[in-house]
Amino acid sequence: MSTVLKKTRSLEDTKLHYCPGCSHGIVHRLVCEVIDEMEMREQTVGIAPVGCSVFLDAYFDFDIIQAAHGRAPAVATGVKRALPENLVFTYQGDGDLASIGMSEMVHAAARGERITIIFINNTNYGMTGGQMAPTTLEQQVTTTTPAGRDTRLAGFPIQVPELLSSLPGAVYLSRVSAHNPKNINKAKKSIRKAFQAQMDGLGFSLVEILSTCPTNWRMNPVQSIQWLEENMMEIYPLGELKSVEGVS
Amino acid sequence: MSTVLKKTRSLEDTKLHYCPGCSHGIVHRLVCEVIDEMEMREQTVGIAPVGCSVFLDAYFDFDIIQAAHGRAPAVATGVKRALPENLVFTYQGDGDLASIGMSEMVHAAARGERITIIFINNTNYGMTGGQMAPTTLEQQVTTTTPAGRDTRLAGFPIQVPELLSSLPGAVYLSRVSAHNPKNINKAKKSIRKAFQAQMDGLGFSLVEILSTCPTNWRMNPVQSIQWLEENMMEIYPLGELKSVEGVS
Amino acid sequence: MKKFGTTIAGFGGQGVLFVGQVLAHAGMLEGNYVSWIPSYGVEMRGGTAHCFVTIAEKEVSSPLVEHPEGLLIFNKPSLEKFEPKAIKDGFLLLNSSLVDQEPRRSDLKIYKVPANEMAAELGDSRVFNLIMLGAFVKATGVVQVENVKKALEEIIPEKRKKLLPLNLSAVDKGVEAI
Amino acid sequence: MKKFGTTIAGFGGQGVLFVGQVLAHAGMLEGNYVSWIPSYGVEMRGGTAHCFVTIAEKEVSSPLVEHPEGLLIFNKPSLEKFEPKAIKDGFLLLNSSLVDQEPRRSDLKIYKVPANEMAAELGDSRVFNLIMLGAFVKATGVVQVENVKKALEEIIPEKRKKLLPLNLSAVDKGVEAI
Amino acid sequence: MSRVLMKGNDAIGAGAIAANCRYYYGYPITPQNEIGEYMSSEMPKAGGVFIQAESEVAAINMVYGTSATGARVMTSSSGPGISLKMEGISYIAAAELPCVIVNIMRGGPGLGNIAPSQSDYFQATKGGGHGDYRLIVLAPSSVQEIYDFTRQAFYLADKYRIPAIILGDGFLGQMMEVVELADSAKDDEYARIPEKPWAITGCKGREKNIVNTLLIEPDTLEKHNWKLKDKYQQIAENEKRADLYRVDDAEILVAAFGISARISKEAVDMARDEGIKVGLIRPITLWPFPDHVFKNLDSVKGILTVEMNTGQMIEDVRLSVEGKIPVEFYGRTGGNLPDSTAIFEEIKRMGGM
Amino acid sequence: MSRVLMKGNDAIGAGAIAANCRYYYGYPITPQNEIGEYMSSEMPKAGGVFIQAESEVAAINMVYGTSATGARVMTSSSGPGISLKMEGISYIAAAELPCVIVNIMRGGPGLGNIAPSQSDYFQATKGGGHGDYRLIVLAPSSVQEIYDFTRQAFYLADKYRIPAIILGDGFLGQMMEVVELADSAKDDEYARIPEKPWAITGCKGREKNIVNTLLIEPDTLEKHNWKLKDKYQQIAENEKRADLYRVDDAEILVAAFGISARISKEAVDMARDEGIKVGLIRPITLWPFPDHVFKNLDSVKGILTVEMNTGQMIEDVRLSVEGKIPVEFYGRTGGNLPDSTAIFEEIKRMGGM
Amino acid sequence: MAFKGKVTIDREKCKGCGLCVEFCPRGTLELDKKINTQGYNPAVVTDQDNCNACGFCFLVCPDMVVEVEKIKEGSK
Amino acid sequence: MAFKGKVTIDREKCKGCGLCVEFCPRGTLELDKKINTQGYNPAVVTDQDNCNACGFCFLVCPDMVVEVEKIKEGSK
Ligand SMILES: Cc1ncc(C[n+]2csc(CCOP(=O)(O)OP(=O)(O)O)c2C)c(N)n1
Ligand SMILES: Cc1ncc(C[n+]2csc(CCOP(=O)(O)OP(=O)(O)O)c2C)c(N)n1
Ligand code: SF4
Ligand code: SF4
Ligand code: SF4
Ligand code: SF4
Ligand code: SF4
Ligand code: SF4
Ligand SMILES: [Mg+2]
Ligand SMILES: [Mg+2]
Repeated sequence: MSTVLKKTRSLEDTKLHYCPGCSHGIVHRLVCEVIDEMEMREQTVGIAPVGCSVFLDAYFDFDIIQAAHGRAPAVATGVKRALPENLVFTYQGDGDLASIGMSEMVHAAARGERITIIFINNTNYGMTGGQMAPTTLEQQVTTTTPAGRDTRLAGFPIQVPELLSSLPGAVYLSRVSAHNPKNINKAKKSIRKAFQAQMDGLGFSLVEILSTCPTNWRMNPVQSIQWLEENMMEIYPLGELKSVEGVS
Repeated sequence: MSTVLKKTRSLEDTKLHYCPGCSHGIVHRLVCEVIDEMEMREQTVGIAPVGCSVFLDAYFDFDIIQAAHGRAPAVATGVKRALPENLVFTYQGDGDLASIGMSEMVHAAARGERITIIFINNTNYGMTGGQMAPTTLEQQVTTTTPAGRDTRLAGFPIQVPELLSSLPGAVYLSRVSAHNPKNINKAKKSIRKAFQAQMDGLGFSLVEILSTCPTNWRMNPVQSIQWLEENMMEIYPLGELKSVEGVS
Repeated sequence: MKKFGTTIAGFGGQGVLFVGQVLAHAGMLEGNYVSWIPSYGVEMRGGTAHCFVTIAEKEVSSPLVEHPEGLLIFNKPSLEKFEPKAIKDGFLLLNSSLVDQEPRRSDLKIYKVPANEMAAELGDSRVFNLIMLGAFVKATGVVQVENVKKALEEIIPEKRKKLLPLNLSAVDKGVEAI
Repeated sequence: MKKFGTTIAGFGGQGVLFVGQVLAHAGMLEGNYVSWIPSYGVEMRGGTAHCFVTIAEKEVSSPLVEHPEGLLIFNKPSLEKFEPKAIKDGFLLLNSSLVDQEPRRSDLKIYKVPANEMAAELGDSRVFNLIMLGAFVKATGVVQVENVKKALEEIIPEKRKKLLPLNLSAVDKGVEAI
Repeated sequence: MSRVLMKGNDAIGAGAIAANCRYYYGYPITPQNEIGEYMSSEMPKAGGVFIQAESEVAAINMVYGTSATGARVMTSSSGPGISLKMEGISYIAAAELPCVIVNIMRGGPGLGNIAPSQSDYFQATKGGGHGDYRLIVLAPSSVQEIYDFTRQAFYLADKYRIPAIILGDGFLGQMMEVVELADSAKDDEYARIPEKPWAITGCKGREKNIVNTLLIEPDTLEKHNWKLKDKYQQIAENEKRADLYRVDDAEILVAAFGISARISKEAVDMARDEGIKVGLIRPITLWPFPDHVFKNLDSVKGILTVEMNTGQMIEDVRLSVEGKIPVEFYGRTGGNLPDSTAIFEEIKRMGGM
Repeated sequence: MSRVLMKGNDAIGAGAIAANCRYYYGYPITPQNEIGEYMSSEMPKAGGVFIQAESEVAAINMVYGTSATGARVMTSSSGPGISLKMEGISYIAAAELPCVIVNIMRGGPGLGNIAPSQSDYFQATKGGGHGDYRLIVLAPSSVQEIYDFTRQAFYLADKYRIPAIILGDGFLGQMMEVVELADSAKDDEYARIPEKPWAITGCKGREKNIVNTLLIEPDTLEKHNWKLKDKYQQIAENEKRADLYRVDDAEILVAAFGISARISKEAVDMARDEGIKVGLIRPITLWPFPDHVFKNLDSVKGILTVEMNTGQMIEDVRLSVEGKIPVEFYGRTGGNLPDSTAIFEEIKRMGGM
Repeated sequence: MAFKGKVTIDREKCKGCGLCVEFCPRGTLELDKKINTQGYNPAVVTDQDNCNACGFCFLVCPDMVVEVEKIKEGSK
Repeated sequence: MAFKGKVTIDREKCKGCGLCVEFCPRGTLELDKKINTQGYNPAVVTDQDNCNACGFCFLVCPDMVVEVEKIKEGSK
């Protein structure tokens, strides 16, 4: 007997457009594996952001809506209210979610909207060429912080689950990482919990995934992994920041 | 010798358009008294919101900019960066600040923008006729929650200072109340602290002021005071939620 | 009557808009075109309120009543504001309980009703506005009194139906006052 | 030469855009109108990159070079994509280190330069692109070699000036290869 | 059919529910607050959803989401709020999603005031958002029409997969008039929701559906743009509407929409009473603009456009007459209404009287 | 003067700094990211402020704030981001605050793509936001003009207290050309910032200043609307600009702006080479539209409007010629450029050849 | 050391909200039966001598129509 | 009980990011010297027999171009 680790049903068999070593692909796989394990493919609606993951519809084999930049949580709200039985999630980058989409995110959480946000924190705007994101680290060089992020002028990194934690509508908030096998496995478990919390009608859930962007970090993929470990983890500690009773 | 309690310099001598018993007038006075005590009238720029307090320019005798609904923190940012030596504050209602203006508020705080937000929480949209605000209490009846706010559909009240507390750029966050003499005096002290934190260059400061809206609460002013005490204070506990070192 | 425009004005909280609605509803019951429009927005806050009601045989063009055939005045500031606008020989009905001032114009058909006192007699000071309406309708004949009553029956929501008799007698009391 | 359009194409990271910029700069130094435009946006991501450079006596109309006079091809996919677009009898310069395929067209003036190997000889594999440029300029005569060098001097930022000699010899090496 | 006295804003809500709209997302703004308030109490009764969105931006994007699922959905706002929806509207138009958007116009620009206005004509008809797109724009001039046009707007939106705008003004929203309600609305043609095989519902038993507006290849996007253009052409052919009043022998025409047209009508009657041959053209669809009714007006010597702005629809009138008839303008702004006497004077002047 | 090879987007930044703009607020969006990136490194060197705003909405409102203080300030974006700024732009226009807004147009509607386009013409010229207002709209067609027009835009914005838009496209933003920089810019007429007694600076030594767009009384707002209209009229009288090329004896005219005009120029030359009497009108100010150059064209038999959209400027051309000359359209969209040969063919066809 | 207070209320601008009446510790104020021109029943001072100049009426008045003159009385 | 693994890498789709190489605990993979048509140096299996079917290469591959067949070996 032999088992095969391979593409799960919900993943399209097509070449990804992401740069070599980019974490997006890994997270795509995790999301689809969870959906298939939950046997939810045919009831799932994914909302794509504007960002490097704008092409979700090409990679996921279930219904997808591409949303305006930052507005995925509002779009998801419109979908979930019309299709309360479906699994509705958004997949958003740090620019999309925490910069332009701040209001839609906070209010979806405040409403306890039964949706899940998969949040890719790669500390910059990948798609547009590596500008500062709200999650850019202090002193990090980006194309719009050429001398490193100066917190006095450009502000401090935003910790998203921490920000949302005071909202009763948010029932599951976690931070995981996609940079090595152990953490990838943990990330998958967390995504499953978040989806389950939604389907159990508990409220809003969000999983932040620390990710690499080798291209704009101007490092190779292996260096990127190290940089993530050495620099991001301190500011973005992993763990389940909030998990109310009933989340399993 | 005799002292006279009367209108302070920065207040215009004109009739206020607010409803009888509305807290806006009290807070106007406190803000002006603090400014005059700090001798900052000629260096102050106030940003008016859209809301019942949209007419600030008629009541305050210093430079005023009227901002688009919810955008006062962004306008204040534009002013403060150009006039770093001036005292720049916004005066915003709960709809303006915590609903449509969520993103501008959070990001001004995240940037540690050296501005102060005076935040009037009266649990509804006063100006437009008493609709639900993000701060409307559970089960509270408003014109858009005619059966009382159902948190499952309309979400939970947002506690603003709590929401912002994880942001390092926010250095002073407090909640006070304008419903009786003792608390009014405390409110004034808190406003002073917030302004001082700004002028000391420490970062972003915000003072939430629990306020009444007798008209839309459909109570008389005295009943309103009681309702505030009995219902709002539990969800919106008073105190200094955050006051970093250096705030005085 | 081809077209009759009424301005109803008073303090916020005096039920000015409601009275206008009853009048318009009565007009509808008589098969006429009607329009009703309130003063809306910030000016409502605490201050004064007014509304315009037009009842006409043809479709009403503008709902604004710039030169009213009839004025239904609940307080002093409203008298000052609207008296000059009435058409020549128009109707003016005053709540003399709150308006101690004399109208300036001599061409108008003027009626004074001490509505607050009369309402007190009915045991509920709030219905003074329907007393005014009853008197106004009687004085102007813009609609039938019966239809005002029918309008009230149709407008007042189920849960407040027990107030209907009081409201109807307020209308009657107004009618009698003319 | 009234107008000479060049398409430069290769993998992202091969310095395609930079080479185009040097060429355009050289054109400017000769007092010509020049335009340079990159492929921009998502397609850059990991995949291929290209840019268009036009050098002309009059103002360039569209910066797009739909039918290039010259092709500067850094890799195989680019050969496939752009070879058909060249004008009749145009120039085609290939990096034979990465393109093992033969061009299909017989009308083109074809030059092959094993640029990667030659760069390795210079001790820095990254300068293969300037070797290509040197060869291209020599082959086409679109600008003077001297002005390519002058362009490099002006473009390379102060803090990387120490790489200038290497870059200049890469150009020379390319020139020699023709 | 039942006849009721109803506020324009309430009639919008009633019309939407009668058209089987079951989702409403909006953010309060005067002079259209009653729409949301009506929906907050009536939607739950109808088994529908009301959300007071956190902003107009969120509201229009919720509309995008719900429309993508195939359900009928509406939002409403006024001036500043409509401006905030521009990006979302461009997306909805691009994705060819049907929905109804209500703009109860108030005075602008900026915060302006809450009095009635018609100064968002350009925004609605020429596309206030980015890119080439069009919206069906219906301009009611009475509370009855507000009710009827709202129902029709849902029908047209679904028919062409396009957002439809109801362009009213503060007075139409605030005033009460008599409305005949379509009691049997549930079964009429406006209430019937067509099949939507493209809808996002979860891919059970079918290939996945995609709603997307990113067309990264210029050729693909160009194709989409021309396809949209064709659709707009088709709508222009089928759906232009205008109301003509006493135009048959007219030598002077007044062109006006919405509440301005009502007032103009009175002026036309006044002028007719004095023997002036004048008529009224009232465009009902502002887009597609009923240019056809401005053709072959051989007896007409002049057109007076009456608007509550500083001159917007006049451009479409001028484009329609192609220089053949002089077009003049009478406008009031800032919340002031045109005055029938003033219009009458203009007509007299143009008639050389 | 120094001649440099420069990207269009960088030239905007350089032009702004040369015009003494010291505040830039923007949010990244392709194809104009280089503007923000340029500003992030150059503004600090010039003692100015760069903020990457959290959104386009925040950016335009920061602009409002800084402009109110009297300083020169700029923002830039493309399609979707510009749509999000509509409310803010309406406020800035209402408050009569000067500023410069750059739109490097990309394919739309919706997310569209990042390729060049001219499909935001209506939005820029007719007012994409609510209320009656106008913006000065400058359409450069080369990197040199981008640099020059940016400087002029600040001058005009201050002169008339009005927002000015630079309407470019993805290619103009991305391409490099030779630019002559005004080295002595600091002292030239474009760099000089006029006195602004209305500015918000703290009321030291004077009465308070107020920046406000709420004019609650209809009469007050109406007065303001007509005042704005007068100002727009004045701008229309003074500032219309167009570039004419070989029009003197022309029987056919091509009308095109921006990059389309460059390509059209090539087609005009091709046609002239074949003896066809054709010329090019290139509007430089899209608002105020240079309608005067379309008057008295007695020898002209037809006009071909060439745009990278499905037909927008053509309306202004048609309004200008008032039916006297037939106006035709050739358009490409979705990021595709007009093709000079195709334009040439159209010209030939119109010339009856 | 105690104070005496002299309280002035702008009758026409007062909105009769009653907050001053509610918070006056000495029962010095009440709402008038007669309305002012705005239609409100304004606050009036009924017992000036009873006022201890605590300033509460000034503090809670949302319309800033109260002035309190604080007059040192000397210790009784 | 141990496993053996059979690892297949889609050479043409691989982007040569090297993550699989980095995380393979058995040194079973390396990047090829020759580029694929995309221009990347793809990962190749150098020592199939050495693979323990841990699946790390599958887990970390962002491009899902790795398949791992897990073959039960029986206890050694
Ligand atoms: C309204 C609007 N503003 C800006 C953009 C441009 N834009 C596209 S993606 C992006 C940022 C993407 O960054 P992030 O969300 O972090 O995703 P990543 O690419 O890093 O995965 C921006 C600013 C846009 N498309 N729409
Ligand atoms: C963009 C926009 N949306 C909506 C409005 C309408 N509006 C005016 S004030 C207001 C809410 C005011 O409530 P709040 O901020 O709580 O202030 P309050 O009146 O209660 O003091 C709203 C929704 C507007 N002016 N602009
Ligand atoms: S730019 Fe960054 S986030 Fe985007 S695909 Fe490349 S590595 Fe991934
Ligand atoms: S509506 Fe409420 S908040 Fe507004 S003035 Fe009246 S009481 Fe105050
Ligand atoms: S000062 Fe104090 S005691 Fe005197 S009237 Fe005011 S509240 Fe009463
Ligand atoms: S608190 Fe002020 S407004 Fe209220 S009753 Fe007293 S004096 Fe009048
Ligand atoms: S399965 Fe494990 S041991 Fe085998 S190649 Fe992959 S990472 Fe290496
Ligand atoms: S992880 Fe995947 S893409 Fe990266 S080198 Fe290995 S097989 Fe190739
Ligand atoms: Mg990112
Ligand atoms: Mg409020």
